[in-house]
This record gives sequence, C-alpha cells and structure tokens, in this order.
Amino acid sequence: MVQIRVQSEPFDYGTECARFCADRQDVGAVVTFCGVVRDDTGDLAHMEIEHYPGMTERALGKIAEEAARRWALLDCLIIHRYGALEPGARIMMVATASAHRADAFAAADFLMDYLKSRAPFWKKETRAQGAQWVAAKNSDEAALARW
Amino acid sequence: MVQIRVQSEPFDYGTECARFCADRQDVGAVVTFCGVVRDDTGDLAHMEIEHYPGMTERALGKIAEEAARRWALLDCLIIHRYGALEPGARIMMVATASAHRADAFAAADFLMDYLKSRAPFWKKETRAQGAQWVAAKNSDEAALARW
Amino acid sequence: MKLEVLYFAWVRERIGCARETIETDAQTVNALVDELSAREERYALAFSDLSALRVAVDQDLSEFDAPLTDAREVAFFPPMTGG
Amino acid sequence: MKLEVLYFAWVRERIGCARETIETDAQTVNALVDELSAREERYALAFSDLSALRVAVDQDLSEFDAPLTDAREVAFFPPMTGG
Repeated sequence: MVQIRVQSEPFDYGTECARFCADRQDVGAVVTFCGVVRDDTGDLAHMEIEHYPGMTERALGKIAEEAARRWALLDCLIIHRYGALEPGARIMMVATASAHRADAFAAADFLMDYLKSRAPFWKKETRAQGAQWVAAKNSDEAALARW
Repeated sequence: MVQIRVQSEPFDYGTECARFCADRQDVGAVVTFCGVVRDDTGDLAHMEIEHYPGMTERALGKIAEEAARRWALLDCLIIHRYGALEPGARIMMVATASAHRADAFAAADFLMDYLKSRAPFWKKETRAQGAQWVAAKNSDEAALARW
Repeated sequence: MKLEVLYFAWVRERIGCARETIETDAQTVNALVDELSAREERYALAFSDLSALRVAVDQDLSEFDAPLTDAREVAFFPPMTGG
Repeated sequence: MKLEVLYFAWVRERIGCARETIETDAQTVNALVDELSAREERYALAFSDLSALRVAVDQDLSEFDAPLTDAREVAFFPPMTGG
C-alpha cells in the first residue's frame, strides 16, 4: 500500500498521478502534491539535493506508516529525487487515496509537513554569486505542531 | 489564471496534472484533488450527475475567485463532469499552484469544501434495488465553518 | 411578471418538469412557493419541507424571504452534492 | 568501539569528509562531539553551535544526550530541508 521511491532520475508527475488513480472502486478521493524547483530571483542555475541513503527510505517509511495509522488510507505514494535539478524540475511528489476527501487531504498535508523537516534531505542552490545551503524555516518546524 | 470546465466527456486526470504543472519557474507547489465514483456496496450500476447549466459555471467561478483572494495562487483549475458515470470513473478534479505548499493545500481544500455544498450538482445512484438521490451530509455543511 | 422557474434533482421529479414559465405577482420566494403550493398538490408536496430545499434567484443562492424584484429566474433544488 | 560517523550538507563540507570510522569509548553523542572537537579545529568549528545541528543514531533522529551503547552509525547534519 505504501510505495516509496528515492531516485536521482526524473519522474513524470502526470503519469504517476494517472497510475496512482488507476481504477479501484473503493477509492473516492485522491490528493497529490508536487514540489517544483522554484526560482525566486531569476538567477538560479540549479539546485542540488543531498540525502542520507538508508535513513531516507527509513524516515519516509515511518512518516507514511504514521499517516496510514492516523487516516483511512487505501494508498500512499512518496517519490523524492536527489542530485542536480534545474529550475522548474519536479523535486518530489506525494499522493494519497482514501474513500473520503478529508482523509486524503489531511494525510497528504501531514506527509508534506513531516517530510519537510524529518526526512534527511538538504538543498543547495547555485546562483550567479555562488552556492548556498537552503536554511530550514522556523515555520516548517512550527507546522508540525498542527498534528 | 482560473480555468473552469463543466463537461459530460471524461477527462484524463494524469494529462491534466501534467499540463497544470507545466514548466513555470515561479510555482513551487502544486496540489491536485480527484474525486472518483466510489462503489461502497459492490452493486452500484452507475451514478448520474445533474447540474444547473449557467449557475454551475457562475458558482464555481465565484468559489475560485474567493480562493484566489484568500491565498497566493498562481493557477487554479476546476473540472467537473455531469451525466452518467461508471464506478471508478473520475467525477471531477481541482488543482492549485502556488509558490508555497501551505497556500496550495489550503486553497485546494477550500475549493473542495465549497464545491461540495455550494455548486449546483446533484448525484443519483442506480443500484440493483433502484435509483436514489445522494443525500447531502451534515459534515459537508459543517466543513464550511473551517474557513 | 413572467418568471422562469427551474427544478432540479428530486424536486424536478416530484413536480414533474424541469422548467416552466410562471406568470406571478409574488414579491418574495416564499410568496411564490405559497402560490405554487396552492395551485396543485404536486407543488405542495415538493415544497412541504422548505428546510430540505435550497433556492437560487437569478443563479445566486438566496434565502426564501428574498425579494423577487426584477428577478427573471428562480430555481428550487435539494442541498447540493457535488465533488 | 568502532563507529561509522557520517556528515551531510555544510557539516560535511566544514569537516571535509562524508564519512569516517572512529575508534571511541564515548558513551553519548555529546561525549563523541567533545572528543572530535578536542581532536581538530575543523570539528570544533562544525560542532560550535549544536542548536544548528541534528544527529541520527543508527539512522533514527536522536538527542545529543542519547547513549551510544551498541550504536554502529552516527550522523551529523543541519536541519533538514526536503520537499
């Protein structure tokens, strides 16, 4: 039920959404989230994502299990890339399927909040003036208090 | 920015997700929701969706505008089918794009809550023992109080 | 005045038509409901519990005490079940 | 005991390696941090503000006062920024 993929290769968001939402007659609601490399300043050359092989899969698995414990999920998918990504590239996605929309929404939102600050990924942005590690936001840590 | 489609023809959820998330470098987060005809009891022959042409587009437009007023949305899509649908068929979808995930999630969740009980659609289920209009749930009306 | 009156879902089935043009002097939705209910049993039946109904005036959700001044289209239907 | 010690992101860059095997008797993460910091300036620099660091023991997020009994792998890194 829980599928987790950590990969350097690109994934096709549309194809993954279509496949995830494949004909099942017990699913009433599917929610997907896709994170994209955003260029605020117009001079982002690329983003490098580092991760902790082994712990990453383990941490994502624990987060997904916790979501499945809290909400009535029929399916749950997490894909996260690492390595060098161009602006506009898809970084990651989560998808949740449930009988009802409230569960699918809450679980996807929860997965994103925990993934942000509990899965071992680090982003480094390379711009004209040099490379810099992205700092964690206080708001990301604060978001966990919602659950 | 706001796209609304009310149609009897099927739509391809994967294709719509892919197109919605097309390369834009200001978008950081995309959330999609897809509603599917669910067969709880295993004897659903089909679901018929009736709507109020004219008012439907107007109501969806107002809901989407309200979402765009409340959250920093870069894009917003609503597709809703009417007519006869088979179990497992996709009824509708919403998609939201924003710089940040919190806006994309909240806006999609809001759109769904309002669409559920403020857009003029009615569902009728045909089963072995006959056809029946789906009753609105108190929880759907109550969900609006969240916003 | 001439009003287009529309019915949806089980209201449409109970009244037996999807839309009709009504010649009326009703000043509010409630007055229109009373007028139709007095006219024939099928209307009285459909309108017997207004708490189970919703109304739109010119394609905007309204209250039953809303005025019908300048209204062209009134629609009656059960609570909506989209999504 | 022998410990695999891993560093990620700017901790890796500051210390200058991604992983190393350390022979230590440290009983807690804090004791390991102190031992490494005493060893060379680059460790002292990387570990100078522990509030800016996170630690995982055997691939589970831990506290700095966590015991290292039976631990095989300890990783130091900044707060995570996935998603």
